[in-house]
Amino acid sequence: MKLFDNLPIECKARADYEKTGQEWVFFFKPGVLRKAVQRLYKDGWFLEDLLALDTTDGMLLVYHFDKMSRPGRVTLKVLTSGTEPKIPTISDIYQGADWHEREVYDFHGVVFEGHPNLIPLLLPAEEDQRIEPPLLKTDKKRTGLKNLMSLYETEVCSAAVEALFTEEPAEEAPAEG
Amino acid sequence: MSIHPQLLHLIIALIAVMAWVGLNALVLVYFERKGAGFIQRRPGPFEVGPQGIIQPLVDGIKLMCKQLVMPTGADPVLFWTAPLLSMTPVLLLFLVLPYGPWLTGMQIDLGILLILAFAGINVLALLIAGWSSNNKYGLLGAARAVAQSVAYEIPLLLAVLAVAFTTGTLDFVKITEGQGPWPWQWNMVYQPLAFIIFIISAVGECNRAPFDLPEAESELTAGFHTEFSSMGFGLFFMAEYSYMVVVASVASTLFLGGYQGPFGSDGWWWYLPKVYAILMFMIWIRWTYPRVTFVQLLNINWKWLLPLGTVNLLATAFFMKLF
Amino acid sequence: MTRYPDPKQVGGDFYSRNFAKNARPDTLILNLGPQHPSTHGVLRVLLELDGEYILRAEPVFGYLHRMHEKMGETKAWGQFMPNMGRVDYGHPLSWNWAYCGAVEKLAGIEVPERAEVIRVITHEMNRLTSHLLWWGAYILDLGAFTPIMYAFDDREHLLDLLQRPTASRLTYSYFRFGGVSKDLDEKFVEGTKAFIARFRQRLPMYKDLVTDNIILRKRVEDIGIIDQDMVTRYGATGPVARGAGLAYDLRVSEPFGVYDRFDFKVPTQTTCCSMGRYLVRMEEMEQSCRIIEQALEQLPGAEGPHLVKGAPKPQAKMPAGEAYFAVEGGRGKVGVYVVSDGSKIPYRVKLRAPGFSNLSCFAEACQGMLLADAVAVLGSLDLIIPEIDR
Amino acid sequence: MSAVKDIFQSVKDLWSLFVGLRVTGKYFMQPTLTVHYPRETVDEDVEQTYGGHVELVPKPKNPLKPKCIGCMMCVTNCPSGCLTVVKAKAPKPTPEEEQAMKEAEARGEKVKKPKAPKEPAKFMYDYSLCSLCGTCIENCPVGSLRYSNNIYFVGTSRKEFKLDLLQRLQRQAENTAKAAPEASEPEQAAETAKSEA
Repeated sequence: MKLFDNLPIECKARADYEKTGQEWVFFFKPGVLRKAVQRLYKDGWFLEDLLALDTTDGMLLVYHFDKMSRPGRVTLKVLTSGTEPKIPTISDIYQGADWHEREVYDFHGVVFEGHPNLIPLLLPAEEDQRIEPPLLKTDKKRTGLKNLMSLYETEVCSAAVEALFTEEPAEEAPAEG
Repeated sequence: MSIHPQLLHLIIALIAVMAWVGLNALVLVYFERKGAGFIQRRPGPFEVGPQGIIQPLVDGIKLMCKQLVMPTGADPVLFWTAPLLSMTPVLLLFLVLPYGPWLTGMQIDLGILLILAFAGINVLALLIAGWSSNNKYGLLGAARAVAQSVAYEIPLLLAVLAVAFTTGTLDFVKITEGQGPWPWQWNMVYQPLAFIIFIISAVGECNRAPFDLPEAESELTAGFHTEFSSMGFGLFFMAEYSYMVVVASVASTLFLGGYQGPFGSDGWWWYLPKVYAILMFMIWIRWTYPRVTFVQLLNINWKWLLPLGTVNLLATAFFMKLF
Repeated sequence: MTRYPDPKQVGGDFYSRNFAKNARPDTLILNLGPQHPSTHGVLRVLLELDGEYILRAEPVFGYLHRMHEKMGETKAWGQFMPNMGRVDYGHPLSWNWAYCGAVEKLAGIEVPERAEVIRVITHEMNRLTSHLLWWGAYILDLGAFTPIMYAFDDREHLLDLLQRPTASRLTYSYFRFGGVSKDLDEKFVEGTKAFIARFRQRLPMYKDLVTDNIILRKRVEDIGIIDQDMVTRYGATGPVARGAGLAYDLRVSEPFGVYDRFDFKVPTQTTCCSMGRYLVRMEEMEQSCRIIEQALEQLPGAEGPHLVKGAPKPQAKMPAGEAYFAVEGGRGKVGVYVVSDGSKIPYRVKLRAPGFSNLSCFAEACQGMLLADAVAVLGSLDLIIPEIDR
Repeated sequence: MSAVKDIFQSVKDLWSLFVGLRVTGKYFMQPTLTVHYPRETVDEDVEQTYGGHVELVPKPKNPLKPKCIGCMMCVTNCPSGCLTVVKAKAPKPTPEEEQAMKEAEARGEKVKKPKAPKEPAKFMYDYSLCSLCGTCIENCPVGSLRYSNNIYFVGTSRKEFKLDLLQRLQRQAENTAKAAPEASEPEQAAETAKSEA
């Protein structure tokens, strides 16, 4: 997997496909996401889905990409702020991401910067009927990334990401804005 | 006070026609539903009456009992005129149809012309219905109805004209008499192309599947009569079936020898089976084919039926001159 | 005196207003749905029409939204299983399988061989019911009423067979973590063999009545072009991708279960149009028959119980971690992504619905088409609204 | 050449219309397939494998009592919350027993309290909530639950879908007892199922 070689990768890890259904897991900073996605598009990958994960370390955006010509799944993970999640849109690269992003906006309140039409998709749309993002966890249920997933076999990994997955609780979310 | 005998005759004929139109609609609805049922391997109406035979009547009563609803923003005058305008001309059309040697409401020289003229009013009814109901589906349906009916009237006319050329008259009775009682003496044999064009255009003119675009329910929900309820819808419904009967009757008169039977056994008993055979065929194709798109519908008309009809007419004229 | 309401006050709902902002002058904005005969449930498509030509389209949905993902976060792992039958009423077993597969990956549960073969058989039979339902409904959209009855005649036979092991007729909840809930019996095997023989004879009739029909062919050929680039950009899968010439079938390209044992073809069409997608599905039905036949032959030799010993109880805890599992459903790639924090309730369940991505192609594919063609394209995408809304 | 080909293709296309008519015409002649409900019923095979609402399985020796031991496994595992089971309470001790218990207590012995019988006092089931997933059936340790094959179950109000399964079991047992002398075994089972509906 040499697709992102010149990009500033936060973390690059090889996961066990048999156990997790993913082949490669990448951590990116929000600013690098669009470049990475553009490379994926040029290489013929398609966006499977896009979801947000509400953790104590912040809002984790998970992008699943797959390729039609061969098995294997690439997961891009981007950590943003948990209180005011913001991330650049990729809906101009993958038009299919348009609805996925609106869905995440509905469910988790993540704002996609540059999205052309960020209106509710599945939840009530009228201004007076809108509801709080329903998939945000309560403080009691919310837990840290290290309790949810492992880093797998890392090849490159920044200290900030590694700190998230060490046993000692990380002081603060490192990847802001 | 004395009534002119011809007027009396006309009044009686009108009353008879009204009864006949109603009866026909009921019978046809029943046949349609039963036919659809058997084609789809289910019994069709079954519960009301033996074999569900009075189901259409009960449905009619139900329709009459329903509330008349008019949408907001609809034009009230035109909205209620439309169904009436659709139904009334049909009654006139039945007057000139020759059911038997002595069973013609009104024998006039220009019978076919009368039918073609009055059938045109239906277009107006559909247009008004669609436009006045303040519904976008209705409007689209109305636009389709106008374009379709106008287009299909032309090949219909061409096919009729071809027959009129061969017989030299526009009077139904004379055209009937011009043919013999046996199938090889019918106009269908001499004018096969005209017959085919007539049947196709007739299906188009009646807005029947596969040409039921003005009311294509998978595209326009119900087209021009989307907003009509109760008898407003009922009248459109009856008018549609009555038009079917009219075109089938005209077809059997023009092409299938009308009421003529072998060995002088002329009468409506020969006429009705022919009419109903054509109607059954129309029902059969309705439950077999998918619907065409509007562009294709007009293409069939302008690119196939119209040239073919013209060629047929010219050839007929040529041969008539020749022999 | 005006009887007509002021256009400024008509307004419409949020989406209508939002859509109308970009409308050109002298165009008609039409709401196709949510209650419309050919949108299969409660899909609504906002159309900007010039005459009958579509300038712009925007699907609006969510009328059937049930928040399955939230339900997943409130119920125990096993208790969420019945929801999987309700996401997609057309092909529920693929959702069953996707969720079970994801949890099995997460917890490392081995599935016995017999269970795998049973899964393949029932999954493929369910695919047949799904395609038959689509076929009937699609032809209904195109204005022919009869074929849906013939399709349902066959479908009823399949439902009668499937109700034996699954005890349901539509919304199956049959798969369990580590197998299936009930073994197949002898009558099921015999009945399925008889059905396949019967169905093989019915397929030519379908072809005669519908596929070869000139009206249908003229209706669906060359409309709704979705080519390979669009497929990639929108993430469309299943028959939509295969109709664009991409031989992308998870049963072959990323084999799950025991699909790698069977010999079958992945039908593709290169026309990219609605007819291509139609033909792909028709051929898929034949291929499903082949898979079922082969699987039935393998069934007696398959070892193990139908459910693994010590299968987790509904309230069991799952180890922490994440897992993604995708199967090839009737409409495309059905994916389930689960995240566990080690408790008995999932931390996050994400459902990847194929119809969601397939429908997103529609707005681009239908530009410049006729209204009637829009209906034909919508049908050819094989939409199941509950799955899109989740 | 292409013109000839075109004509040939057009003829073939038009012929497809007649092929379609032949198919529907053929089926028009064939008998209908649908089951005409009040007069006909579905095949017994289909009815017997139908998974209707949940019902209790009687004890083999006593058809009036369910196998249920009141362990509440079904209620805990049910995803829809459609089952309500109330355990049977311990019988109130008679005065003599109470006396004996007091005496035992006074003697400092272990008090023998009457035990609650392992059976449900109440087994309520709300069919309108049930998702028919079979979780309760699989998780019942004694196999006291099963799908009924009550295929013609209809109701006009929500109340009719709140079933008292214990009562239903007793009714079933009575019907079986009544029908037993006349009907043979399998018929009678089907009949009870129908009369239940």
